[in-house]
Amino acid sequence: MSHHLPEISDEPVIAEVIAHTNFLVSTGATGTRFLKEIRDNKKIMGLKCPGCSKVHVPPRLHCPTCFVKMTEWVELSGKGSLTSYTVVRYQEPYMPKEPPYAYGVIQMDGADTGLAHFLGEVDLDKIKIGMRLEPVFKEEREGSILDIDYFKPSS
Amino acid sequence: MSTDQKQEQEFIQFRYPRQVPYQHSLGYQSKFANGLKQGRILATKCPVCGRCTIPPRIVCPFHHVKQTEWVDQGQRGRLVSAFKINFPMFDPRTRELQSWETPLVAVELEGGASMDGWCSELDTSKLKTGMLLEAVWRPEEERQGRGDDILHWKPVEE
Amino acid sequence: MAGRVGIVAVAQTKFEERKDALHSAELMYDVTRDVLGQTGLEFKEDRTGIDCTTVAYFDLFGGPAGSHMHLGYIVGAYEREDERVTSDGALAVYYAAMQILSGHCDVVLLLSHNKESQCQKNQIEWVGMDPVYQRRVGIDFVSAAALQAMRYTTKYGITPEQCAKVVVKSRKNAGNNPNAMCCDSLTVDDVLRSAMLCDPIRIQEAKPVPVDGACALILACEEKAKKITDKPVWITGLGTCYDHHELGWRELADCGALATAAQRAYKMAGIKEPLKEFDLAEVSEQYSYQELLWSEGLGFCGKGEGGKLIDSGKTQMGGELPINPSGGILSGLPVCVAGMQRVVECVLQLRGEAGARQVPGAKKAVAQGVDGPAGQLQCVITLEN
Amino acid sequence: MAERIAIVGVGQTIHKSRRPDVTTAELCAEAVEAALADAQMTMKDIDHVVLGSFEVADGYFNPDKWIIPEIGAVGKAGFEIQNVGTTGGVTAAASFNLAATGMFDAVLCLAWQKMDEAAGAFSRGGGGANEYWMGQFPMSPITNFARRAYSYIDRSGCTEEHIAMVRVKQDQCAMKNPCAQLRLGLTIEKVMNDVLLAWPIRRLHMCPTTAGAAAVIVCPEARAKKVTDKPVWVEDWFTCHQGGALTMAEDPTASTLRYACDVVYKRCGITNPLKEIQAWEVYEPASPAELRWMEEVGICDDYTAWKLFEQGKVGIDKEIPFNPSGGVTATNPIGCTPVVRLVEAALQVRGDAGEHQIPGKIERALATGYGGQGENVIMMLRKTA
Repeated sequence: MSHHLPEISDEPVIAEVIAHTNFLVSTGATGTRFLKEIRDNKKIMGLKCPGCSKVHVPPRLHCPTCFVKMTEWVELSGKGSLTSYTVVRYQEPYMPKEPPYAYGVIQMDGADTGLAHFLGEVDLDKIKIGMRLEPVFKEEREGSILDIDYFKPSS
Repeated sequence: MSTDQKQEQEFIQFRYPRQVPYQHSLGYQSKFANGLKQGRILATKCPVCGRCTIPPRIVCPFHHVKQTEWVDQGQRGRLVSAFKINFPMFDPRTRELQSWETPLVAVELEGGASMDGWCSELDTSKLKTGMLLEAVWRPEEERQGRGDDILHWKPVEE
Repeated sequence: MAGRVGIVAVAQTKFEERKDALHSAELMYDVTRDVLGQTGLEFKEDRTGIDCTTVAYFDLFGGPAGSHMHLGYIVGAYEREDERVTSDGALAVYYAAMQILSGHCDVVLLLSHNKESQCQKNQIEWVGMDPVYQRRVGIDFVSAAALQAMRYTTKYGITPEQCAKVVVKSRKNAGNNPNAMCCDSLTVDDVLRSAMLCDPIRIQEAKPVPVDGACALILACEEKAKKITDKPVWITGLGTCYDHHELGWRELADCGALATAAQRAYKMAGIKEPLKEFDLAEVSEQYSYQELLWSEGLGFCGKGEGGKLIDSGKTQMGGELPINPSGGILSGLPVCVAGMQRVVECVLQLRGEAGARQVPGAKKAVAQGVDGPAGQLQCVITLEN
Repeated sequence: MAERIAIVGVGQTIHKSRRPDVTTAELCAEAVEAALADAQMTMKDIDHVVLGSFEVADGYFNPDKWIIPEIGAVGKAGFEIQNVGTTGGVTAAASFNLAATGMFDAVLCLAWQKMDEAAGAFSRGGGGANEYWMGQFPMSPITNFARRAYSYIDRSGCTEEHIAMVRVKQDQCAMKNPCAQLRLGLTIEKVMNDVLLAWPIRRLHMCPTTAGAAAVIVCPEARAKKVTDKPVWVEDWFTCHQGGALTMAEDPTASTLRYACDVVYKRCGITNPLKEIQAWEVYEPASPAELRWMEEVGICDDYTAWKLFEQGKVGIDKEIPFNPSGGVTATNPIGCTPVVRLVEAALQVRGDAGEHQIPGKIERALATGYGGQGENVIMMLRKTA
């Protein structure tokens, strides 16, 4: 072993690494039922809690308040009111649309919870909380929440 | 169709393919990376117990004193373990599944530190614990200051 | 419950946009040596030193699996009790206090570190949204906060000027804090002229990204705290609470989870009139509107009165209850470290060691940490000297 | 200890390789439902939750936020913990600490992993603090345990057949456990002819990937006695992390198990572990690891455990009832696995393990969690208070 080798630099190194992932997501029996109704029948369904009678959209298996299984499906018109919105003006690779675009929280008639989704066919400067909305479905649907293209103002 | 496949089709599943970039500052480890580029293996040495470690450490885990001394570990070492990976695994560099021909070895270096590496001897039955190995480096222009700058470890006669 | 929990030492790094020359381990090492040096404690097996290290860290910010698990030895935790909290740093303080109140440990070293410069914050936080609905449409923590801000400001008529005032106050306070990253003096107009990020949040109204830094504390049981230091700061109240995850399932304009967490902490501490009783508050406002909304949740004013509160000047330095004398998160703190650093700042204030940002004669303080989209998980810690 | 604590309810899912019928959150709810039913409690009785998952393998950032509503925990106090393989162990330790403060009536500890969704999770495994160096080699739990087993064989003189005996014993136990994932009816011959992954590790020697969740409910003494007539007392626990102190290349047999056990045995007054502990649920991610772990927990001398298998001394109704549930080579929802060990150990103490119940009185049971390259969590359970 040599002890007379030249000095090695202390210069800081930054290592560039890319993490590749490809995670699968199960929507489960409840999610599948909800998404299939949208895909096959353009219907938005909610789940009603047998305990507190609240209707949940999007659905989940258990009522968050009562922790009981919800099994009663309720069909909704899809129409609803806007409870909040925002216009996204920055870009990230995971965004399904080119900014600027708008998200809204839509409280559907007959539901006790809101659904967060895109707003479309609306002037981004003229969105108002409380405005009436209805869903616009995609022509080709794959069984995802994106089968609803966006919510547009309705009369 | 098996029941399993039927079940898979019944429920909607989808994927989120992503590539998320990270930039890691090597900080105190930088000297180690810079050394590899020049074909040298450096390790930190604990001033209390004299233990040399690779990858380099900021403190000795046993004595909790800051490691400031760097020691050249030489080019030779003794084999600790060796086996082939007989199944396809992700190549951390290319992100692709690939099979691995060369045995993966752990080497205890002359300077006392231990490190991972590949072995040039493909027949694992010829590899014995304690045998002497020597580092074979990539050409200097191909080195990136990473662990695989050492192409493989080659058994040498004693 | 076995007595009180005291904080006997605190340390923090300077917070900077990038610390490129330093490995995360070096940030941890520096703050650890600092608190150990202040107390003369070391890691010991026989209950005469540090019994346990608890680290708050978000693994995904480090990249590979278990990126922080491999750092334990750096702080001296090799073959020692060594625990984790993967939530905001304030929750780690909460948990470390529980470790002592349980009698399982007497002295706990608490650490949080984060180098936002080495990763993409938004891309990581986006994966924190539910995968089937909200994540699929691309909602991340920024747009989630914006949806909350829009609902809150619209419902209660909070004006853009009132929100902008929060930023102006934070940056001004940060000027007194040598560890703060952003201490440029801004006016309300400057803030309102900055580009819109995600309506109604403007770029200057959001936490700067990236920020690198770390902080550490040592907590001890009452008996030992008194021996270790003559200036212990006591944890008097602790509370946490989860809210709904789906944004559409909450009343975004009211922070029910924070109100509950605060009630839990205040009940324990015997606090009845927070605005009067506390001398300062360090809150976790990643966006300007949050300081106003969190003020309501913490009971400093009534529902919808956050705007009036900032207008009143009560929350400025010299006011009745200065909020974020340190400059807060809007002046630049990494996520996860942020909540723990709130507590660190309160401790400095209660020890009278806060320098130019000192609130004179501070005796009682409250620190708040948030985690998750739009403040889904809330943590409140009350402190007293 | 401020308060003595006991486990009053345990629950786990039936572990499977794939669960497309449920979301991760719904999978968690199954375990919570089971634990509540076991304790004859409802979610209203729970006032604190601690959630744990190995996020990098889950693909979520802070998944607790999404899971909270599904398990009916909105409004509860809580936080999340993640620490790779020992996640469940640290989560359990946190629930013990919280219950022991006496501030909460019932603490729910929940851990899960849905590994059928985790494709690609390990493409960066083994990185840790050494992201730069280790990341260049295709390291994985398989190569880690191949290296361990290589050195074990090298030092102990055991053969591949002995390791196959371990695997067959594990399978014989799993065959009696309805919740176990792999129940294969193995013979030594089948194991010896299995696909070789990395000598001496065969596919059957490694833990499978599992979708599963497990939960336990912990109460302070007074409450526990009201809830159940079969409380399982938590005598002691210790979380010990090697913290990246040694890599596999430096010491392929390094583990903190021996140290952690020594600490806990000393505190519990145990001098002859094999005699004083009647049930063992030890996290062995690969069948050869079980040999080394048996030595480290103090059952036999270094490098002699294989002889016990040769002599046929290990099994549910044998001298050494090691991993009667079938262990981790049968079921491994990683971050959740330590909680599965805890659930199984508690069932043994209660005498409720069914077909895989160890005959005779179980006074003490030991459960452990393992992670990374040598991290360990020890949980000691007892029948009498």
